[in-house]
Amino acid sequence: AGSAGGGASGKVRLTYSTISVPKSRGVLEKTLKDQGIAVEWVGPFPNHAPTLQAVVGGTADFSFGGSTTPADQAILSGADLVYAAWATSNPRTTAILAGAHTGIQKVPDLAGRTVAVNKAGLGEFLLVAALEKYHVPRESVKVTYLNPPEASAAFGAGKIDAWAIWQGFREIAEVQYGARPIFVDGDELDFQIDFSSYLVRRDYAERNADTIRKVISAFQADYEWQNQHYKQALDIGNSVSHYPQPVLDKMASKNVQTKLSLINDEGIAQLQRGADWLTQRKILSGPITIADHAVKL
Amino acid sequence: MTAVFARPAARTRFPYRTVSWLTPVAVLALWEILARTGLLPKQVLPAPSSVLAKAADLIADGELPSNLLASLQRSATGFVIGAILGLGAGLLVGLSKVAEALLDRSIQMVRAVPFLAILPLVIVWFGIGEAGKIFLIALGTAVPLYLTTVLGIRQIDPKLLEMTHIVGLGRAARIRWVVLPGALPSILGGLRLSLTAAWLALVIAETLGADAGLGFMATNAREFLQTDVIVLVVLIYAAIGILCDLVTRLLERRLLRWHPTYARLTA
Amino acid sequence: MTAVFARPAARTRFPYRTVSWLTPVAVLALWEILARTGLLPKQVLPAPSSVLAKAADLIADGELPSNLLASLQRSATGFVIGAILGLGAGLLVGLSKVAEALLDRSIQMVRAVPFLAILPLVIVWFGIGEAGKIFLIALGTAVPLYLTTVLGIRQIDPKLLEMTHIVGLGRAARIRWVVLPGALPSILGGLRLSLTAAWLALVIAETLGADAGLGFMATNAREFLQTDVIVLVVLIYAAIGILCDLVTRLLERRLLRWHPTYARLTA
Amino acid sequence: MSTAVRVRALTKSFGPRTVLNGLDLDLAPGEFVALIGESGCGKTTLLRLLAGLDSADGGELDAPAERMVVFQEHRLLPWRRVWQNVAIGLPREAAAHALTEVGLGGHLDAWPATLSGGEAQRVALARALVREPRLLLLDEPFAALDALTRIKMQALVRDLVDAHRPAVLLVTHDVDEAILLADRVVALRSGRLAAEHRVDFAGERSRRNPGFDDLRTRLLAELGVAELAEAR
Amino acid sequence: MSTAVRVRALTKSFGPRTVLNGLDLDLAPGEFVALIGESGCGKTTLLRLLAGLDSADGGELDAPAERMVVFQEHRLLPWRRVWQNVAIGLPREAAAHALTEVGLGGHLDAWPATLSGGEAQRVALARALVREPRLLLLDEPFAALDALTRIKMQALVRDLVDAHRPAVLLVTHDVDEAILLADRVVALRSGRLAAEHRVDFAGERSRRNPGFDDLRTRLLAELGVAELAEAR
Ligand SMILES: Nc1ncnc2c1ncn2[C@@H]1O[C@H](COP(=O)(O)OP(=O)(O)OP(=O)(O)O)[C@@H](O)[C@H]1O
Ligand SMILES: Nc1ncnc2c1ncn2[C@@H]1O[C@H](COP(=O)(O)OP(=O)(O)OP(=O)(O)O)[C@@H](O)[C@H]1O
Ligand SMILES: [Mg+2]
Ligand SMILES: [Mg+2]
Repeated sequence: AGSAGGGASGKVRLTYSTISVPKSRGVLEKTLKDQGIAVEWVGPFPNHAPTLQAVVGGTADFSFGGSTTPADQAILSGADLVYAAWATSNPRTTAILAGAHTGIQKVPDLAGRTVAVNKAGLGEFLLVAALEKYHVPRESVKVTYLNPPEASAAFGAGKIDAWAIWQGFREIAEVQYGARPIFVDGDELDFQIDFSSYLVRRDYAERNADTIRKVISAFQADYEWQNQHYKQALDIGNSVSHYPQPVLDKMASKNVQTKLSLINDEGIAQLQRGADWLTQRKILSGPITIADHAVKL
Repeated sequence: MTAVFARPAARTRFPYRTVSWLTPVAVLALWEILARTGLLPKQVLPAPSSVLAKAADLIADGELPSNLLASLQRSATGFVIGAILGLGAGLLVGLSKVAEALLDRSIQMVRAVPFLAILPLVIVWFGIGEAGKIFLIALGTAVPLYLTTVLGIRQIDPKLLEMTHIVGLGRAARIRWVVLPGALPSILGGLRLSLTAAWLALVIAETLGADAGLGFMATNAREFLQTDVIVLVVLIYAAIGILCDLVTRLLERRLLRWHPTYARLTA
Repeated sequence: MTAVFARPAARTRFPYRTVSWLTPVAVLALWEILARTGLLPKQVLPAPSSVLAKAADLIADGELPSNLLASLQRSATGFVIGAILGLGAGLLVGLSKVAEALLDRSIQMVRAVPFLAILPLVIVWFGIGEAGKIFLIALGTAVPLYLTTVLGIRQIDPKLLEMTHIVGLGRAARIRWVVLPGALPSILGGLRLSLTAAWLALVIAETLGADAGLGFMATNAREFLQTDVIVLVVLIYAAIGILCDLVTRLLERRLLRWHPTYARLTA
Repeated sequence: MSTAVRVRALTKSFGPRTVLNGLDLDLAPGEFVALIGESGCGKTTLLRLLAGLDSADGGELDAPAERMVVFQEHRLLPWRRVWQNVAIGLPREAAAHALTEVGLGGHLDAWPATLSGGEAQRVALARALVREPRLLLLDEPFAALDALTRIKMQALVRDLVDAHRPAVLLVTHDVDEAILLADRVVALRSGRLAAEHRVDFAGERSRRNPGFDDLRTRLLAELGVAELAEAR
Repeated sequence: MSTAVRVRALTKSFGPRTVLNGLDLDLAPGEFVALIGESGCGKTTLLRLLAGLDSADGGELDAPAERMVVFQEHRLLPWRRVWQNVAIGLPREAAAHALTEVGLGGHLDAWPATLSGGEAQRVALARALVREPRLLLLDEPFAALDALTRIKMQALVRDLVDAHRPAVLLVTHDVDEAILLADRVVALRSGRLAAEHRVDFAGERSRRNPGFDDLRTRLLAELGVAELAEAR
């Protein structure tokens, strides 16, 4: 375990997920090294929450650019973390999929059907928002909580009628099971609920503002590259994910563009809006003021 | 020369029960002190008192009791099914070489496969209802009971089995008179593992379309980094561990009264 | 009247080994047939042949061997540590009422806590390096060995212990001459559980901070829906299960030659 | 006369060691035969074959299915009370009666582990006697008993045998006991029955009877205890 | 003369049942005492107390720490070969020698489970004799032996005792054996030593000696076997 103060300014400990384009390319590491910052990669991690735990516990300095919801809840539970950067993606491809032979065409058709979502994650938010938008009472839908791998099996075996799921799984379901999207985040919702985000410990932020700026700037450069070389970025990831080519092509056609920024007023406002939405629906355990948990650099 | 002098009948006995509770209590106390003095940061490990406060909240709003009840029903059902299967298969394999040849290797294979890996199969076979969860719990329960039943039967003195043969007992009577009682110490040892396995399996079983339960609570707390709930769940599991052990100890004391060693155990 | 006639020395014995491999082979065959005829959808359960093809690929590009090696190192290290701790604690608790009072209840608590639930705590305590993974594997290994060692010691005939007392053996010699050999059937039963537990713990230990290993492979395959790899992992685990059982059976045959029942077992 | 037990050319080996080597034996129904022989000569082995607990390596063997054995060790179930060990399925009264007859009426509800050596042996005897077999195989059933208790038990067995007339094979190391109880005494040596002595001297079975003493001397000589026999 | 064993007012109860009730006993170093008594009268209980395996409920007890016991059951470790069961720490030669003396030189490497009843008992005897204790406690060590083997074992024990002169307490059901071996015969009844007989008749220890026969008759009467004693 690292010291409570965190890494010295000459070194930064970054967490990474199973697929990490910046780490695989090695450019980010070199950029930072040229600026006198050595990168130590910590991981891989399956999702955002444990990286937050690693940051809190002092074995890493940055969380890995994951979902804001667990971060909000961690802060609510007392973790002394602050947002350093946030990102939006366009198009937002998370979707509710209907099974091939279910006859479900639109959201109201979900009434009386079984829909799988991941608990307190993107899928659940999307379903809640969709039902609200189309005035479908939540109780009329049989929501079942499943992690994506099991949901996929259930979907493929016809045990569920619809599935709210994000990129990757979505394309597999479309290619392999003939699933059809009936509600796509970016097309239907004019606001975003959950963002990608980088968090650090508050004391770390106070002492290492410069390092944070440099690290985020390096990430920005990497995202820029990915935006321009989207297909190539997917290919890098596919050395781990091993998606079949049709799935990969389908993903590439979306050409998702990601914009990473240091946390700013707009970011605070958007994150606050998302958090409030979640709090109102009791997905977060209480109200949170993002401005109190963000460092503007 | 050794001298053995008369000792009063009520010589001082080792205060097992008191001492045995001392360690857990001491750990809790130390933990509370460390947390109060700030040596243990709250995010790392919240104080027991704050965890208890959280527990009180969750009890007040009915969440904890309803989660526990949901899990209790599941694990009880799964346990009963698993116990019957484990004991039954164990008896079969322990008593018949043919059954051993037909079943044992497959069981040794199945028991080595992680639950997480077979979840998709469970979904396909059992759907997303209770059946799949109960299947996993039953599987988790059956394995230790199976292994210890076979173990227990192997350790039975063959001379006693010969004797029942001579006395003319049939197969069922032989099981009742010799096999089960002779294997009982081992079976109860397996019960200890099975009882907790029934609860452990919940953590994975309740990722399958559950919206209540102890495992569900644990997963949520983990996803959301609710350290106090995580610790609460750990404490509940620890309490379940103690409870399962106590139940087994009581059974041991009752059912193994005849046993020179077990008769001297303290529950 | 019963008549027992002379039997030639080499009377036909039950072909245990052959039959015991029959079931797994039959299951594989049935599965292949179901998959070929399309009764089993490929996305859910690919045919064994296609899984084997996948395995060949992964072996050819070195991925499978390197993952297995990484896990083997981890589980071997964790197993050795856990086995020593489990056996040691089991001996202590089995032989001393004071040690039992001090340790047993805590162990019963710890063993009931699910790995998944303490994963966040493990990160805090051990970071995400090897230490945390080895800790989990050691914990998983130690528990069954601990329980069965205590069980085995309880089942030792106290008359034999009395005899060693009379013969004047010291504590260490008593352990070597009576306690260990007497508890050995149970300990080997526990070994069976521990060997597989060391591998099972990988699945959870390697979800964090591992970039190689069988558990890592399983997690990734799940995460990216690589059905053939998932099934391959299941088959590897099943093979590990058989292997662990075989190792234990060989040990049983060797170390328990004196035992009237175990001496007759087929490995 | 029909036979209860008929053994022909029985052989049994353990590894390289041939313990029974072409043994012949006949027991008529109701006949009481005592088997003597040196320690380790194969008496228990023969009994186990007759009881159907082991299979022979060669030869022929016929024995009734209703047989009861008193083993050399007591083989009581440690997890059942004394009376249950005798009853095993029969009603408690039957067990209680049998236990009273062997002098253990006061130990009905004791655990086997608390019994003395001789008490355990008597419980095992009661367990065999309470059933009425057609063949009774007794492997040194009185070895752990003091002189008085032994006399009582011998009388008990004699009475039961007279009443139900099973064929009996009694292994014993006590030549007096053999002569006292048996119709015939056979000695096992080198894997077969080396000698056979019918107990048919006139008069009561007591050492005061010269016939008793004569047979006794012959049997002891058979066992190689010539000097002791003469010493007495 | 110093004492090897000194017991005063020893009491021992199992639940409501008082088995030993104010028992006194002295053994001089090198003295050989035979203990007789009815089955279940408490002989083994007394031996266990002397061996330090149980604690008394009252009274005083002094015994040397170097004691060896031959238990009523053989108590061999099933997982060790015969020679190891005798050796337990000592070199193989010592065990081999002792086993040859009890007639089991051919069974050194056998597993205990393959031994006959009498063989196992002799291994247990060898285990005790190979060590040279100051107190030797023997609980019916010859019960499972045939007459000839028994005579040999008795001679063996007698020789060893003569050589090393431990105090010996021998529990036996065989009155002849008691007279043959012991310096003194004591009878246990109702929880105490009811009678004591010094074996000090003149002449050889043989039944032809009237002193032998006289003591024998007295002891059997003691045990309640008056009619048998007379019958012989
Ligand atoms: N399972 C076995 N394996 C090897 N040898 C055996 C086995 N069982 C018995 N023996 C040997 O066979 C011989 C005969 O044994 P058995 O038990 O029949 O003797 P016994 O006549 O009953 O002797 P005792 O009077 O001492 O009880 C013995 O030497 C014994 O060591
Ligand atoms: N642990 C115990 N609990 C209760 N009763 C016991 C226990 N041990 C022995 N007894 C009883 O105490 C009495 C004396 O037993 P002990 O073994 O000393 O007899 P013994 O004189 O050696 O008899 P034997 O000649 O038959 O071996 C017996 O009646 C027995 O049932
Ligand atoms: Mg025998
Ligand atoms: Mg006794």
